[in-house]
Amino acid sequence: MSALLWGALLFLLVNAFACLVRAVVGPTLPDRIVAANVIGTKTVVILVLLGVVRDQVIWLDVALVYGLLSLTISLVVGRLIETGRLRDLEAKS
Amino acid sequence: MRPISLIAGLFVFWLVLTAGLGGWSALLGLFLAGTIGLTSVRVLARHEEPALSAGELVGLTLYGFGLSALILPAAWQVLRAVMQRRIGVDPIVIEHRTALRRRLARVALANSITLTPGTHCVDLDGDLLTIHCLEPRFAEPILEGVLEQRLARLLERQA
Amino acid sequence: MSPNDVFDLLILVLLITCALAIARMKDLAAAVILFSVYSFALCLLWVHRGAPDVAMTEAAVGAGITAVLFFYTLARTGRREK
Amino acid sequence: MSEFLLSVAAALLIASGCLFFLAGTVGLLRLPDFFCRLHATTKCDAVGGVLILLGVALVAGADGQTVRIVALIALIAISSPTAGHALARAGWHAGHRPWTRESGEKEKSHEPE
Amino acid sequence: MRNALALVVVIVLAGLMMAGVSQLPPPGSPDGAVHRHVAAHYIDGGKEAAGAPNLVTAVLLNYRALDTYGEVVVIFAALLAVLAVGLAGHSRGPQRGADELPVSPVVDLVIRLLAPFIALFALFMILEGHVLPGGGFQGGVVLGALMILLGLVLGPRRLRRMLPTPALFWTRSVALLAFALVAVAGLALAGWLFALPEQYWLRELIIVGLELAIGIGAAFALVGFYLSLEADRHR
Repeated sequence: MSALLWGALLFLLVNAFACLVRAVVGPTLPDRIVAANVIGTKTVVILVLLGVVRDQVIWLDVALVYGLLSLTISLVVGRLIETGRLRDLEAKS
Repeated sequence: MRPISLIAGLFVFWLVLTAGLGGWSALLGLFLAGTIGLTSVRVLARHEEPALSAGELVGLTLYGFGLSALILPAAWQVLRAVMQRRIGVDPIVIEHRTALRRRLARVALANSITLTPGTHCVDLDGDLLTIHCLEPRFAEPILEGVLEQRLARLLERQA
Repeated sequence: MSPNDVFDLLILVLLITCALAIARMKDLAAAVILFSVYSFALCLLWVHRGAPDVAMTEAAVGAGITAVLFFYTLARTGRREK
Repeated sequence: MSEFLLSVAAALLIASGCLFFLAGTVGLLRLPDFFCRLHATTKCDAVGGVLILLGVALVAGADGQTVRIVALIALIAISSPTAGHALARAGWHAGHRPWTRESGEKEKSHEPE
Repeated sequence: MRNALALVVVIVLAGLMMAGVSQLPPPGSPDGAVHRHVAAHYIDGGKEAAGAPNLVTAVLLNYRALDTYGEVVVIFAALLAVLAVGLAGHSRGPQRGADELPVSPVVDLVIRLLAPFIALFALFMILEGHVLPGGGFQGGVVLGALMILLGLVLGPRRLRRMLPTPALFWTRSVALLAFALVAVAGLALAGWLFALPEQYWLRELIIVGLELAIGIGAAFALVGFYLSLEADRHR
């Protein structure tokens, strides 16, 4: 079982790496935030897998903090963009 | 949510977090749950709307499971579409007026639309939903209102 | 190589890529986002090295609140590096 | 026997969750514009995350781990579509207009060969 | 040319770092160098000296309490600096008032639903931080993030009414002073800073009090940052 969990873990990490490409390339600010958000979700899952592999219940609290704060970033940045306070440089309009 | 059920929910959450820390901690949790519950009902609740009852919460959870039965096969289609050598998407934006009146029901509808493959809720303004669809055929179930009827049965029974 | 080593290696490569990208980025908002991704990766490394407390601080401060406050600051100043 | 069945179920759940995450990544990289990319990521994150966490909950020890994972599942199931919606709305109000097949072909014909 | 040089330096440093990491003992191995000298003493003596089951908290609140205190003071000073700049500066960007786009109902409802649970989670981290990972500072940060989310939903103006500036100021100051008071009390009673009394319940109470002070101090400092960054728009 542990081999499977490690496999899933490393697979997700490689996936996160691929998502980083989108965060770097852009082209628009929302694109980058989506990429960061995806990486955040993947990290939460990786943390849970790591906690179970190592049999450390308390690590799951770190995952909870993580999920909450990655949600906070998305909501706050979304709000700043939609009210026009953080202008998107590449927006066509 | 009604204060009592909110406090009960908060207390259960505390017990989950502090699993096995003993009696004093549970007592502390009861006190904190009560304080936070009452405060947040005073600060956050909208009094013009009926509160979410415990039965409806269970109903929503079951609705979530029902939704996943709908999502999984359709997610598979999207997965295949993405994996093709040439991506053949033809996105359109549609607008849909929902008949749901409760804010909670509308939000649940918006989030289920977001989770259903091929459709993504872009804006919810009053009863007007703006929906981005990957392909025109994904728009049909929304316009027919399948999910809407389920939610109406669940959350707006008295109406 | 054990899975532990592979994990370390991947995270380190991720960190270095992130750091390089942050340094090269002209768009400050994008740099802030990449910084939060950097913190995500660093937090994974802390947890893996057995320091959940440090990881929690990193997650709360590095990935969460710093990014949010940076964004508010950017909203009040400007987004381009001059 | 039941333990064996349990671990097979967990393995299936985790593997399919990984598949969804892969689809999300591919979609994020390949789809033409921001709104389409959101489609891929929100769904695949929510579905993949919930599947993997369910699989892990099946094999995790009973001492507080499983309940905590259930709390995490609830958090992901609520937060993923909400974040997706918030970002889509932000892009929409910031003036991004969705890519359509016509605009994509127009852009392609403008490109110098 | 300079870029190329920088690249070389970075690659060399990265290589050194990777080589160093590859030489580290496997995580958690008991015969690593870090576990044999000072750490062993902390692990043996930490529990009695600090009375906190979570060793990290023990070190933070006992062996390194002065350090922790310094960190809290630094955050407080940073906040003062931001307040000073924020009051003098003026906002650029579009000035919008009541006709601003309302927050999405989906976001609104989800935050309202999650807020009590986030608050409870933050208090859990603060109050049980000496038993489980987490602690005052992390919990305080989560609490601060929650208040920023509430600012999103209720609007900064209502948040400011709920947390008026003098109240924020006094709470932060009292939190800081309480920390200092514990240090001085230890000095007066037992002869060194941050000494904790012998009685179990008193010790527990003081540790929880310290955590609470750090947490609330951090949370209100963050809210201060947020409100001062939002302030000019609604004047």
